[in-house]
Amino acid sequence: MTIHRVIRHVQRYQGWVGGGAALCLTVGLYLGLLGSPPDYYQGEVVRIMYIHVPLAHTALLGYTVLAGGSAWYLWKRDPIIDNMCHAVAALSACFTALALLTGMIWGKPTWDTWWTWDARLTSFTVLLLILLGYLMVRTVVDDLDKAARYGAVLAILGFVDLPIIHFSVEWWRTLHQPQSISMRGVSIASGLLAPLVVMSVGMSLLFSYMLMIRTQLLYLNRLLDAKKGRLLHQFHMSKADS
Amino acid sequence: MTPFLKTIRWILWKDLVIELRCRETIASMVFFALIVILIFSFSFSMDQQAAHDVLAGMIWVAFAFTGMIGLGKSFSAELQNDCLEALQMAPVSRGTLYLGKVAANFAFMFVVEILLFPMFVILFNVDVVEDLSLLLVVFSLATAGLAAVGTLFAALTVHIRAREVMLPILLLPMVVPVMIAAVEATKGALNGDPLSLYRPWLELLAIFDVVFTIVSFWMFDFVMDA
Amino acid sequence: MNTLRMFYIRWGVVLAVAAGLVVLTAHHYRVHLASFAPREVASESPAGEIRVIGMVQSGTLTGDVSAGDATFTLAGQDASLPVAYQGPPPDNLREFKTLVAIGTWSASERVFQARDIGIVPNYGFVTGAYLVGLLPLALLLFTMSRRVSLLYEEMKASRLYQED
Amino acid sequence: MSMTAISCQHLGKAYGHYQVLHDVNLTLAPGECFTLLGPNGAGKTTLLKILATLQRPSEGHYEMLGMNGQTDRDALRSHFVFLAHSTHVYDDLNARENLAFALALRGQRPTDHDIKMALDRVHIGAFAEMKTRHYSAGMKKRLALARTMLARPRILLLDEPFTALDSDGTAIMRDYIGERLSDNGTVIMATHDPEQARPVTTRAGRLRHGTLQEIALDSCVRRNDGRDMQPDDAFS
Repeated sequence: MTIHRVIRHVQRYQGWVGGGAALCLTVGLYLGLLGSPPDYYQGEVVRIMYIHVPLAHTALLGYTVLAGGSAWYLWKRDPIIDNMCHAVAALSACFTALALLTGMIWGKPTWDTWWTWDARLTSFTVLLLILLGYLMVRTVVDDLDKAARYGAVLAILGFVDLPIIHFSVEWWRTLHQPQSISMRGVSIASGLLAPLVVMSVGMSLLFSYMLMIRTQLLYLNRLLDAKKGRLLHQFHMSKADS
Repeated sequence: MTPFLKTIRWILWKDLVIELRCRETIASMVFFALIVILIFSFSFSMDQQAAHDVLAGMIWVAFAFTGMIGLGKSFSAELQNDCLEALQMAPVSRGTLYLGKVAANFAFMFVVEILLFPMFVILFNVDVVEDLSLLLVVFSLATAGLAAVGTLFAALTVHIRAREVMLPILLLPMVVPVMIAAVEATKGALNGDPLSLYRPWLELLAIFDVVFTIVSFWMFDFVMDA
Repeated sequence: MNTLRMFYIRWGVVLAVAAGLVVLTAHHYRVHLASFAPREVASESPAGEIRVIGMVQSGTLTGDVSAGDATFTLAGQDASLPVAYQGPPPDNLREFKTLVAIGTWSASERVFQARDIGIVPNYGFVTGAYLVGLLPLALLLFTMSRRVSLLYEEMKASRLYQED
Repeated sequence: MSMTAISCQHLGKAYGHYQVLHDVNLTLAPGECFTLLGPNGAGKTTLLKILATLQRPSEGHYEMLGMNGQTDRDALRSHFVFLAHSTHVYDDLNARENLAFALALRGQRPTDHDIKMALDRVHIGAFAEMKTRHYSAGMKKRLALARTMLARPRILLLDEPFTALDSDGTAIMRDYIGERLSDNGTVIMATHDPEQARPVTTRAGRLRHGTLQEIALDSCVRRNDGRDMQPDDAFS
């Protein structure tokens, strides 16, 4: 039995990606927690930014990969691409949820509220709902091929919708609550920028590494399933011959 | 008439004839909406001014959920005697089937909205003296948006378990822009604001309609075709 | 090499690095960023540069704040501390404000010589955010990798797959 | 025109765990009627659904009238009719409307006379204006047959064409199949009742656990020795 070409590549390179992620995250955490000065206005709380912003960036990156992968799947119909999309969706949902949670924790000391219907938070919530819908479709559809197609269609539609959602929510917010709570852009001094960049790169690498692992997981599950199916078939055939 | 338009017309004709014979979909949508109105009036004990303020929101909550019923039925009705299979084997492009179904769904939802709007106005004692034609434009644009995405998702959920639950779960997050724009524009039209104030919302609705009709038109291929 | 053993070795290294980072951070905050209450300063007289948390008592703020030269009293729960500030013009210095004064305690003059004023750090939120952000990811990654290793073992055992 | 009407190469279909079809090869010329036999769950309907473009094979490919079954689907669809187990009629339309709609989707516009002729031929002309909700199963099957007649396909895919039909209906169905064959049409018919299919069958095959084996036609008669024939042991 052979392993898919893509999985072979993943096996070869995953160590490098994982190592890079570990290195970047270690350096990033060191810089973020110890090596950078506190912010002039926000003080120590600004350190939450170094975990929150990379999580959010990575979630968006993941969604872009999901939409691209879905289009690719509809074109090529290669199950391995579908495995990749399925893996990306679960991870993106995870990163989106964590970005929302860390955002809430950051919001409490800075805005003095856990939640506000601000444009970014709202569109991230909708994004999370779309991703959860995607994952639900994948679990309730029994036929693998159908699940893959439906999921791909959903992902692409959601990707087209995302900018429209963000735009409309932002517009609606400015209409109803003219900047009562504004997201004051943190003046990014070079001391704050370095850990942010390193953490962002680290998170993207971590995402890629987790993606490689999860794609393998889904692929191997399906491979074993197929093998079991083949054994079942052979069993039937031997019974038919006897 | 081109074969393309003919097919769309035939699908619309078929759905309308069946609906006229049974009156199942529209009747259930209207009754459901009446119950929603009833529950609204219990939940918020409103004077006329308060009702006026939240009327647009209530209207669109009711429309969205009744629309969900109509959309769900549009494809589950095709499951009797596996008629959906016959549609799938029809030698026309999937997009044609999609547009035919969108037309039928739009017709049902729009008729229900026209029936329900006066009830909202009467039951909540709201004075509506303003130009109703603009309101019709708002309704039709927003309904087109709901129907464009909803038809695709109805086709997508028709074969999966728990489709009655899955359709709103998938559809509602996607149509957030439609809901926002529809509520804002309806509010503007009901208040008799100058058009320039809520014109951007109408434009947003129009953009949404165009974008999602085109995208769904392409995507319907992958939903319907094995 | 056994896939599963490799897996545990890898995660051992990750855990060690993580533990090292935690210890380093905790140490850093304890040594450099530990703060005192006014009562502790008065009674213990710690040497070197320290941080004191307290509220600016009303009516005690004198001097020219905008020029970066002021004296005030920092009140804790049951004691207060006279502070003389000299440094860049502070943003946060006003009455009834809880803040951090950074400087040295001169036990002879019974005055805290502050060179900087900071806002009260909120380590709870920071710690919470990092734990919430990183722990689930680590747990997810751990379970996934473990499952993949087990699957490879299963495939090897059933001779479905030969490694190159 | 090519001499093969249908050709399948190495068709396979798996639903997750279970391999339903395995390496199915089949070539049919115009004028042939292939009868697919086999026990329940052998994959007969799956094979027909793949040929009817309702499902995608997981392995292999097939051609009909020289058109690829995966890439030229839209063109292919106007050349065959799949008479499935379910009848594809709308319960709330009457027979005439059902026919008009189904044929309109195929781009055909039969006249009222054509429709009346077809309904008369399957002996339900008297019920043309009745909602098909009130039809019996056999009548719906006849209506589906009338639809097939009007569509005049070059390839007929039949799934259990004789179930629900009485002897009169069976005769009409067989007549129609014979007519298509003499008109150089091609028929694939799945059934577990070889006796009824035998008069029109030119070739036969047996699906078992997803594998297709062609069998000699004679064996259809040979085993007919009076005792009840079990579908499963029909040709073993």
